[in-house]
Amino acid sequence: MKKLINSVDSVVTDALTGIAAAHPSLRVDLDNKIIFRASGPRPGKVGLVSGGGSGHEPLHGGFVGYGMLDAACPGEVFTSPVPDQMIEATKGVHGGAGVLHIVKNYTGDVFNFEMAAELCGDEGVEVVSVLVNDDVAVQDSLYTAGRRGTGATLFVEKIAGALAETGASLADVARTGREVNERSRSFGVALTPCTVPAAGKPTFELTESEIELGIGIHGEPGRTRAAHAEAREIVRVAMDAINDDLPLSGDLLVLVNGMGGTPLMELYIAYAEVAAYLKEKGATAVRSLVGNYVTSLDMQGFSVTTCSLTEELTRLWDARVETPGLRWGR
Amino acid sequence: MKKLINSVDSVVTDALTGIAAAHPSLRVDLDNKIIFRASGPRPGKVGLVSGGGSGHEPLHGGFVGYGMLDAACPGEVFTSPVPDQMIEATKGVHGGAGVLHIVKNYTGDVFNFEMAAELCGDEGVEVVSVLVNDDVAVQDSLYTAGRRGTGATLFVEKIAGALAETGASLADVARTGREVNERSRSFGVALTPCTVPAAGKPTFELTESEIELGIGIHGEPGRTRAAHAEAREIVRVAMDAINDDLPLSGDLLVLVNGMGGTPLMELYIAYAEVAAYLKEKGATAVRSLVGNYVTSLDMQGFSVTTCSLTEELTRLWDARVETPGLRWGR
Amino acid sequence: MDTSFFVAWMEEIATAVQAQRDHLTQLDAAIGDADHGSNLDRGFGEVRRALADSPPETPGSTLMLAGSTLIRKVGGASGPLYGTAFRQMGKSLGDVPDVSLAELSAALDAALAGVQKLGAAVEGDKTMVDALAPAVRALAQAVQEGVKPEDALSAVAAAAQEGARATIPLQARKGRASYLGSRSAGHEDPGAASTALVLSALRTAGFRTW
Amino acid sequence: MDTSFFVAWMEEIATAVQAQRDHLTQLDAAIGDADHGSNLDRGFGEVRRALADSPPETPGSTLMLAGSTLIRKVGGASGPLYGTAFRQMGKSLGDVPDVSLAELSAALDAALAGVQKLGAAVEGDKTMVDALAPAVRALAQAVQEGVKPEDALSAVAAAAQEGARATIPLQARKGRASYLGSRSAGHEDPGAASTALVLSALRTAGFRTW
Ligand SMILES: Nc1ncnc2c1ncn2[C@@H]1O[C@H](COP(=O)(O)OP(=O)(O)O)[C@@H](O)[C@H]1O
Ligand SMILES: Nc1ncnc2c1ncn2[C@@H]1O[C@H](COP(=O)(O)OP(=O)(O)O)[C@@H](O)[C@H]1O
Ligand SMILES: [Mg+2]
Ligand SMILES: [Mg+2]
Ligand SMILES: [Mg+2]
Ligand SMILES: [Mg+2]
Repeated sequence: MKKLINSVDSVVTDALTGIAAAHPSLRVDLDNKIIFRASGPRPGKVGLVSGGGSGHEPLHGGFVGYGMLDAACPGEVFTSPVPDQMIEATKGVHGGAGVLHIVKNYTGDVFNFEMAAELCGDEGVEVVSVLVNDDVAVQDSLYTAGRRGTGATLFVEKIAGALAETGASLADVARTGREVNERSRSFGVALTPCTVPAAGKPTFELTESEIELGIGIHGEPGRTRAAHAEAREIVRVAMDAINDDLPLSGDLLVLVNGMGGTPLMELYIAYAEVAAYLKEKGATAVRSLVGNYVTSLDMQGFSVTTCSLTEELTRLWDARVETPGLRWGR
Repeated sequence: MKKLINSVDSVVTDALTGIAAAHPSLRVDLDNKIIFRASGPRPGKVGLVSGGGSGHEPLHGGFVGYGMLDAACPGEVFTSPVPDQMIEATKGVHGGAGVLHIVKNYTGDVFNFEMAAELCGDEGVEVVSVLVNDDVAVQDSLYTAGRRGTGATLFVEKIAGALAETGASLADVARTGREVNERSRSFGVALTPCTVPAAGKPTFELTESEIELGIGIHGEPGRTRAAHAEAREIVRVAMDAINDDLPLSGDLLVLVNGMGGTPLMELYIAYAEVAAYLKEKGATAVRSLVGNYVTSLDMQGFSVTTCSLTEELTRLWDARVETPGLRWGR
Repeated sequence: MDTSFFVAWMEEIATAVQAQRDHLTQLDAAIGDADHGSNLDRGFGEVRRALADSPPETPGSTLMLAGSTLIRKVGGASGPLYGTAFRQMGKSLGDVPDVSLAELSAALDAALAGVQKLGAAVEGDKTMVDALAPAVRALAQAVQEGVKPEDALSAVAAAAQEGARATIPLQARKGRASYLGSRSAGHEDPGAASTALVLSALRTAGFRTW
Repeated sequence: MDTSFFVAWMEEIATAVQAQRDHLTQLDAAIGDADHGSNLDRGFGEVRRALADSPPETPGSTLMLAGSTLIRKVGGASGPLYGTAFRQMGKSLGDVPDVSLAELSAALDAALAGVQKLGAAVEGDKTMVDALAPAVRALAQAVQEGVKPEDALSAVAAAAQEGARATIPLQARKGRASYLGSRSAGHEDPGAASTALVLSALRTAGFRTW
């Protein structure tokens, strides 16, 4: 393992130190490992807190700022954060209008956010959670821990965040967050594994001619291993999986997301195939993002996330956002 | 080699197709391989054209838009574009005030841009070139092709682009572009090689315990091979090389740039060390960027670029920019 | 079994988990996300520190402190699960200064109930429950049969180890490994493996303090 | 040497470069950026197409078209350099329908001058000049000694190959390889290697058309 780190044990703290130094718009609580907006909570605005294991940067810390999150809680690499962090974060962003927890559906994240929400409730801070579970590679059944939360997390954070800025109520912000999740689907593919610093070696092994289909964002192998193929074919597998679950039509928001080690050039090649696929189906990507947004350390691969837009969701997507990872609008 | 591509020969065209599909703000001329602003040339504004080999995305196509470039010419992977492209691009952005060519100092780029500039001059379009050569790993002497242009290209494109938007003359835009270059220095480090699609295998070999110091952005090995070390030490080597060439002091603009395959988390770890180093020297990064901006395909590694700011340069850096790769201001 | 026994238990767990850290992480790499060893090592290291910083007065408060520390420091699925397990044991023991085998049995029963309430896993789902549940049964039986404490704890350890090994052929239905579907079969569940370590440490603690 | 000879030359180059594409790219990977083979393969493929599309009437126009095509299609350092070389040869040949060995020698001299004017490389800088310059000298000598055309072209090829091989120990002072400093020594220069292919194709073209 060759990484640009000081030590396996200090990766999260060292990265937070760098984030603090790089972004005057953020305030980093190094003791509690929380990334806040430097401006503090805005009275009357619903606070948005998300978090999860580290290693997915820019998610979530890179999405703290106007129009998105109020705070992010990074755990150790691929390990959900702990309730203490979430409680501190929740109290720190509470502006009197309650706090929304945006939780990716993983057993650990769910357990820890639930505990935190309960304890915050005891202390008089109203907390509502939105669970993100967009990954169609996992069947949501009694035989699994349910669908994983992946790329749609960014959509929920952006759109719920935009609504919160308008002064909407906690119930409304949560309802819209859930609506975004329900309208979103994802599928991921790995060309290579990633290496968790503490593990020191790749999470799985693949030959030069194999890929993993239906991966999550924690370096786990996918549902099936397949032969490497042209971008066109790989994208088709991903898009078919999404389309089989929720037929693609109308106006879409589309994310072609890199897993951390994929060159942007290849992501654009994949996006071209996604656009061609959508055309076939009569759907249109009226909004899109191509880049590394929800990553798995140094993994090479990509995921596609689609969200079926409404007029309101489009307006909220377009609304001003000012975070290290996403920035647009005025 | 395992890449998300359709074929080795179509990577540039396929990526351009994706860029065209993803960014309505851009117009992509697929035949000539040029990325233009969709809005066309603005009468009276100096046009900015840059370009170079592909494989450095988002450079340059991702920097086309308000406040930066008017057009970008991507060549084949790591191969400078051809004069025809540059001539088309130059004519296409000419708004009557002349055109600035921003050229990274590589033999091929220089040759091809020179030929294009000469032919454009023949056709009555005034062209001035700014040569970027910021890489301190190469000695600028009779015994080399001169210093390479690397991370500072982004600074020149942003700052010259901001000045051009104000209606400044070609001579002024060029002068400011050169000033940025003269005030900038870079140094790059590779943890792994990259794989050029047409070559099909990594450009060099490194063991688990070796790194390359003083690399460029084309997958070439560096000036020296060294033992892998902590981020702190590696950053110190890079910063010392910069500081020995142009002592660091005062207000700086700092880019910690990923080579394409480095997780953002590691870039922030490196940034923390850069900030600590600057503090030691009594200098401050008053503006910074951390991320993948000037890449070498899937290489793992990073580069640091510093630019000693003036008030005017800071103002131009802060000015509104709206491109796929950089966006801020109002 | 007095407070020093339970403190010794925590120390033995910390030692065993540290020694098996990479092994646990590699088990997790195969069907999870490669962090189980570092999660528990970090967690039980913190437990050891917490117990040294504020030495507990009863067996129950030892386990409550351990559980809260795990919840506060570990994260992931295993932090809340192990944390809950120890806290439920602690609650079950109450203030008793010296714990009988029957009381320990009831406490382990409470631990299992807590884990199942939180995680909703049943035996056969390929989780830590597959190591914990048979261990709980083994202790209950030992109590009923009135065997010596040493032998009872040996039976607990053996049952947990056997339960962990038996997860190998199973297909996971809870936690991250469930994402793999049938590909999760053929690998030992990391949480079951760590539970076997935790329960084997109970016996080692006995050897050390008795 | 008439137009068909020069068209045959271009075809022979295209064939040789295609066959050696990966070899040239690997030479470039060692001290450059791993594109020389694909650059030239793309370029001479285009030259072949251009000549088929608009068959030239004179040796000079054959080389002018080849040179312009290389400049228009290749990019990098080698596109303008090879393009300039062929264009300068073309200019030097003018309208003559049948080129004598002496005229060819003057044309190659013009090619070298063009390359050196553009690239400012001298012999020993580890560039294509190290293959081209000795070949130019060999042809001049052959013309002076009045040897048969076949032998003259063989001497050209041999001198270029020898020149290319002699770049191996050199430290590069021009082009990308110069960035490597002393690490560029020990590798053959890709442009010198391709120049040897280009000039060897001259001889093959002779065998084919004579
Ligand atoms: N719902 C559940 N019930 C019981 N145990 C579970 C459950 N989900 C996960 N586990 C246990 O947790 C272990 C994984 O722990 P760990 O790797 O530390 O957390 P994470 O899965 O969050 O990375 C699994 O091997 C399994 O034994
Ligand atoms: N200044 C120069 N003069 C002569 N030849 C040069 C010069 N610079 C580079 N070359 C030649 O060009 C070759 C590299 O060509 P190529 O790889 O196609 O272009 P690039 O270096 O732009 O990738 C070198 O091996 C060398 O022979
Ligand atoms: Mg985990
Ligand atoms: Mg090149
Ligand atoms: Mg795990
Ligand atoms: Mg080259």
